[in-house]
Amino acid sequence: MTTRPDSTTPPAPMSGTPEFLAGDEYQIPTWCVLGEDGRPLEGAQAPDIERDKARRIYEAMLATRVMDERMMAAQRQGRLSFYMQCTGEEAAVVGATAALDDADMIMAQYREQGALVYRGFSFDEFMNQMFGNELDYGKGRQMPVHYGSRKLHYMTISSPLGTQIPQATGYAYGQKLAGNGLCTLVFFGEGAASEGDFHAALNMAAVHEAPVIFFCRNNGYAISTPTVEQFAADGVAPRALGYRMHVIRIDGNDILAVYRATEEARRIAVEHNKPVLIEAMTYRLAAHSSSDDPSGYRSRKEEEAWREKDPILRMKRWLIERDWWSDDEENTRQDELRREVLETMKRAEKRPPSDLGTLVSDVYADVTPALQRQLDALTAHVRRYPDAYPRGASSLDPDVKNSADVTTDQGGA
Amino acid sequence: MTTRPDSTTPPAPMSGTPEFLAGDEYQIPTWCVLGEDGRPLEGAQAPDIERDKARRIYEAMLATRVMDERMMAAQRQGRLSFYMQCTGEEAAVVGATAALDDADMIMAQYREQGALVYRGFSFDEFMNQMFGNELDYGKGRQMPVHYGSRKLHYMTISSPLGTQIPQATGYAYGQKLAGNGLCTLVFFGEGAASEGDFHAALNMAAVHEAPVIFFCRNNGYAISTPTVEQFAADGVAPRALGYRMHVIRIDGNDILAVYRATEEARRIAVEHNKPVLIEAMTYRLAAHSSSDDPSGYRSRKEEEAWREKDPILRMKRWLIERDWWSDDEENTRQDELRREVLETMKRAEKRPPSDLGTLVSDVYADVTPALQRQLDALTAHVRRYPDAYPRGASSLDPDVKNSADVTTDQGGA
Amino acid sequence: MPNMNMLQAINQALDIAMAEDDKVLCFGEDVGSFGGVFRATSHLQEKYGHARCFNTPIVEQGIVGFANGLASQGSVPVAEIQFADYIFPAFDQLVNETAKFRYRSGDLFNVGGLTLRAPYGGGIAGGHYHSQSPEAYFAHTPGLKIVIPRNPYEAKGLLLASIRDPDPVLFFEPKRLYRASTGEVPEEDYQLPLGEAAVTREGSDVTLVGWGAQMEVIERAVELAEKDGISCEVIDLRTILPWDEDTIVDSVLKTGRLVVTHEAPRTGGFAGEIAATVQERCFLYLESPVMRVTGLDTPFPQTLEKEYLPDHLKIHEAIRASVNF
Amino acid sequence: MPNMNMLQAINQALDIAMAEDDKVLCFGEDVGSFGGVFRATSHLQEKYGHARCFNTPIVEQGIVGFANGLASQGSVPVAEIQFADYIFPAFDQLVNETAKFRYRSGDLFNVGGLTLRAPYGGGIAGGHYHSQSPEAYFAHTPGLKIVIPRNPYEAKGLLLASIRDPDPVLFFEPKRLYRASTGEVPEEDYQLPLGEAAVTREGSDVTLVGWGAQMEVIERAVELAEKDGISCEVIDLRTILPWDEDTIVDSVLKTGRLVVTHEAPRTGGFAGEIAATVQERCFLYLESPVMRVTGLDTPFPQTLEKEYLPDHLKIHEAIRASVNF
Ligand SMILES: Cc1ncc(C[n+]2csc(CCOP(=O)(O)OP(=O)(O)O)c2C)c(N)n1
Ligand SMILES: Cc1ncc(C[n+]2csc(CCOP(=O)(O)OP(=O)(O)O)c2C)c(N)n1
Ligand SMILES: [Mg+2]
Ligand SMILES: [Mg+2]
Repeated sequence: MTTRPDSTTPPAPMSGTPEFLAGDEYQIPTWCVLGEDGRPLEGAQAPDIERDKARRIYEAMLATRVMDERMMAAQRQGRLSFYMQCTGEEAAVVGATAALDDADMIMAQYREQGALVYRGFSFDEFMNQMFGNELDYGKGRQMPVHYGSRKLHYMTISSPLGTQIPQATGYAYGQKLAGNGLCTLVFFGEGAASEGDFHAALNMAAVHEAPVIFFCRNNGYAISTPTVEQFAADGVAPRALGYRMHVIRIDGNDILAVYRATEEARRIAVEHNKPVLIEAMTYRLAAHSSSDDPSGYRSRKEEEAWREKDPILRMKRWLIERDWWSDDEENTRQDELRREVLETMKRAEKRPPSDLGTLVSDVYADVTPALQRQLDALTAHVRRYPDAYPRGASSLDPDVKNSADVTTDQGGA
Repeated sequence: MTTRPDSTTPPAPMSGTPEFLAGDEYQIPTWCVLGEDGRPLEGAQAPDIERDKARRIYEAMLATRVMDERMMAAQRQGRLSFYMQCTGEEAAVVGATAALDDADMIMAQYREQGALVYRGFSFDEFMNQMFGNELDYGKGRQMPVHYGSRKLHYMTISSPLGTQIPQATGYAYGQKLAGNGLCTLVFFGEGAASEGDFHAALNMAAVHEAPVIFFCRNNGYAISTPTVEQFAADGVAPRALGYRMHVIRIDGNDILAVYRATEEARRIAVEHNKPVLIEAMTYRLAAHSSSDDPSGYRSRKEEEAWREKDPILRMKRWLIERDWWSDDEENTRQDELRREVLETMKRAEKRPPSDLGTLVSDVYADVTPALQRQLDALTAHVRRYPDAYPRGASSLDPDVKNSADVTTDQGGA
Repeated sequence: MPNMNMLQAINQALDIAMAEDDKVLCFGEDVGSFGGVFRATSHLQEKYGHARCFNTPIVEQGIVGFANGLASQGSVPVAEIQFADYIFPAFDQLVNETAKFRYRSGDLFNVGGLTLRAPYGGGIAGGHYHSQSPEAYFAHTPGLKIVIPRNPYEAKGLLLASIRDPDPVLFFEPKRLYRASTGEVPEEDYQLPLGEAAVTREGSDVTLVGWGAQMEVIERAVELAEKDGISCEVIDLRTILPWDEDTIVDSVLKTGRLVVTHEAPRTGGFAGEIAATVQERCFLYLESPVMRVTGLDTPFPQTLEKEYLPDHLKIHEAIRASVNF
Repeated sequence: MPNMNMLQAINQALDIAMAEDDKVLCFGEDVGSFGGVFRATSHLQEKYGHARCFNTPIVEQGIVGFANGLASQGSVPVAEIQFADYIFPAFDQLVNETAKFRYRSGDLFNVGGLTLRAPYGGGIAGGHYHSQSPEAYFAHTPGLKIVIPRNPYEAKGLLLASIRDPDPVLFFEPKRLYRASTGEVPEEDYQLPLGEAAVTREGSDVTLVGWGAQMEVIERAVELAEKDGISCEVIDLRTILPWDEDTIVDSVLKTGRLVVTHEAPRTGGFAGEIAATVQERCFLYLESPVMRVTGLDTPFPQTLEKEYLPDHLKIHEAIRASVNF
């Protein structure tokens, strides 16, 4: 019988006047390692990152930046329906990923393509998803940027905000039971942290001791809403005190701080089965998405100030300082990346979409009789009007276009 | 244009090693005024309560206790379908209510009948609700103990946990706009505080500066679940730090602490339009409800220890000490109250239920044509089989029992 | 009469309601100074102040819980859910609370002042989560009203009526019409009745029923059918709950045939309710079964959206099947 | 074969599933050492340990979110929602997440291991919030399966099948039968098929369709009808989604008449879907309209519960009306 700890022993009382805490008794500082000049700060404990790993991280950040720029341009040209950039947050996303075991599960919000780049998702794989072609793992069913990879342990993105947070708690709990020494890291924005699912996730993780790292990208905005209208508190970090959870706030544009803090969080999670909250202070340098124009809600001046703090620039300075990178290499690599992005984009654009049958598969493990009837009716309909449905028609045998086998059953089709 | 406060100024950084807070940096003490012997603690600031008010409070606590005992007995006799006791938490509930303006809105969970007793809800009014008779304000539509009173500013109880918490934030925001100097106090259990609605409510209240008092009755259990399985943290109070909200933890069995803290919370809420969280440490002395048997999940010993801390006993000692109450008075009053409860119960039991038409009224402001058709069909049906529907039939004209005007339309009936 | 699009009409309705009654409040995610991601609430914060038009944190259950509380207090909240796909975190507040508030309290308290606006529906390449049509989920919930406009004129008049209606209203706005649908809209205040369907075209061979963006699609199908010599009666349901059975029944008693269309999946969709009711009330008059032209029983897709949607060709086929049964 | 009640049968199914596969976990509010407020999970924590059977905090959205994550990881969560009336805070996790998990990822990930149990339905004087029958809310959601047993034997076999099914299942348990319904139940492991309705009585004049606790009510009505000389065919739908159209259509093609009953409100209830489908597929064979005997279009009441419920008398009247149309 588990009983309440305070059930027989009275709480230690305090008398005097009623003293209200005002909610900001505990200031949570921001941990930082790398100065903006690329030099480690005095006394800061830098992580132990070797040359190859440092270059892998940097190249992932660079590739993410280049892809983002190109794809936003493609969206502007009307080649792509929608896009979202990671720009400005590459250190937070790639740094956290690099500090994990590659087999740890990552559950992301939508702005974390850098994690996939780091783990080796190819440009082809990105493009296939964005153009929703027949090679897209998601079979063209979701909007661009909703990636997923089973082999890279990256959960398929879902648009509803916050839903992945309690899922991460559950996933991590399963990992603990499986005893495989792995953990889950879940990314979310400071806006998504307002959802009820956030509270559920952190409380359950603390109670059930799940090895999960809650990684909050506090990038200052949720679409147009600044953090002062998202919460009255000093960020998201103080909430950990309400769950008795380990927490740290870090400079999210500082690759070394992100890496080191996540590495340590992972140790706490995996060795002690304790959840950890990390709040990475960063800035969304680009628009919220291709549908957004930030000039309506924030100043150029503010954006400029943050562009100075560009995490890629900061890491480059550190690498160059150590002779692990050079401007020449940078130029070559950028050119290569741009070329690759363009080439893979062209390939992906040209591929046909998934066939008509993918409209009804995967709803259930097996296609139900009713769904098969709906597909049959739809197939007949598309054959009757192939010009009206070029995508669906292209996946059907072209010589049946004028088939007489047309049913008038409109069963859902 | 509202911008992020930390958008142009960089966060004050900290270097060294990454230091994780462990979540219990800030211990929140329990504020207390009255010792268990009924004497104020050394140095404790007692509230300014006059004799009449003190007696009004005490009598409300007593009446609540007596009604609870009698109604639970009535439930055991099969006279009532369901009951829930406030027993052990009368100081928390009545004390908080007494510190408010009688026109402040109270939104309760279900165990706060003491608040209604204090404000003058009569035993008849209680009984009419519990027996769901024609005089029940709720027209017999809800289970027993789901009271509501417009004139006493007590929102009708709803069973789903936590839903009233964001509603209280909204109600209080409306009061602020109305500029009437009133606030809202919302009661909830420590179990309900796990719901997503709790997070929503506190965050929105802090951001939008609503004059609302979040009053958590931490009574140790949510049905069978002890607090250690509800949250890992030291209670609910530390969550306020995550919202930058005023907070205090009090001994919920100490009427003076409850009163004084709520009084002060009300001042903060109404004068500064700031929400406040109060966590009252108390104990549910009775079973969760008439359907529950706590022996399956907690020990007699634990219950006995808390019976020693009975809030009514403690207040009585204080009153007797000041000569504001006596054992004789206590006996007389208890007898009176018991008699009143029994008499009003008998009256209420005998009254007929609301008429058949109340099945379809109040779904919308006006009965829709479709609902009228459903009611007409049902009325005809009940007239055809009056014995099968004694309640419904009794509300219809008895001499139409054998009417031939029977439709066979089963429209929803 | 000025010509405007549906967003402008909605913005005007909100403006009129806020100007007239200072109990009216507009809030939601990005609704404040930005004016909402679709700009339906543009300039309202400027005009009426932060206290009456504001951003909320991202928590739909909180937005609706807060709105319920406000409405019960006597305010008139017009809350926005950024996309109807994100209304589900608020489902409990809507179904267990909003819908039952008046009933459970015996009319001591009510949240009739509440209006919840949300853009809904497909056709914008939005995939699963920017395309859903959730009206049928709420249509099973007595106590709620559900209203859907088909064009700017209707949007303004129905929204004003919804805000002032004594019952809580879910107002779903067909987002693919936001800018695409334009028309003449009077500048002044006017209301269109809730709970009444509108016969938008009279005919004798078959009745077509739809709502929102499907009304345009039906029009295209009807043009094809009229070329076949089929005379179509077209009805915009406008209010999904409580719905106007009589107008539809009267039409079917005349035409003997009915085709109902919506974007949401077929199973459990509101067309089923209409078909069930009509076969009951018009049994001896039906010349062919009530036909449903709907979305597939799948999540809303992305690249094959065109194939998924109940378009004019599918409706035209259904009309022919209904007439040639 | 031992005689047991429905709770014992459910408890046995959970015990068998947990003994067989250590990936199976049971959790929910008060589910741990207490064994659930109805005691469906009694002794499971004792037998299988805290890690596999435990209490959760009171947060339904978290319970289902957590279960979704666990299932996607490869575990087999059997989560409990204490009353079906409290499933709505989890609506988003169920409708936007559980239901679409496999589809949106192109089958990279799925939550097929998930089973969600919840007591549902009226008849226990539970008022608005301990009586609801929410199956139709979920029946509009492709990707979910919905299963409802009518007696202990069915409960055990269907629950074991649900836990092992490759798709997520909502398993609604008619709580007024928990102790009231008893019967012989084999001790051993067995499964009953999902997606298949059961003809529980053959007849020729009229078909009756229901599920869960309504099956008992139908039986009482049928006894009355048989005394009138009406031969009834009775079908337990068992799986609400995806539902077994063919068994019902075949029966109606034979009898020409159909009465469908459920406790939930009429408008938007699942009887509407059945009626819509049957009138479409059996149009030329129907002798009378499909009739629905359901709850009223109101919240679930308390003192007038008897009047509200679709009982044997109302069903008997509907059978007569159907036959004498
Ligand atoms: C449940 C839900 N509500 C609303 C939205 C619409 N929406 C998409 S992104 C977004 C802002 C999210 O902000 P934040 O979490 O800070 O992430 P960021 O975009 O800054 O990375 C909103 C409101 C959504 N996707 N899901
Ligand atoms: C949303 C919801 N989930 C579950 C329940 C069932 N339930 C009723 S009371 C209760 C325990 C509440 O505990 P707490 O909030 O601590 O209040 P207490 O009973 O201790 O006063 C539960 C789980 C409910 N009413 N609503
Ligand atoms: Mg953000
Ligand atoms: Mg409690």
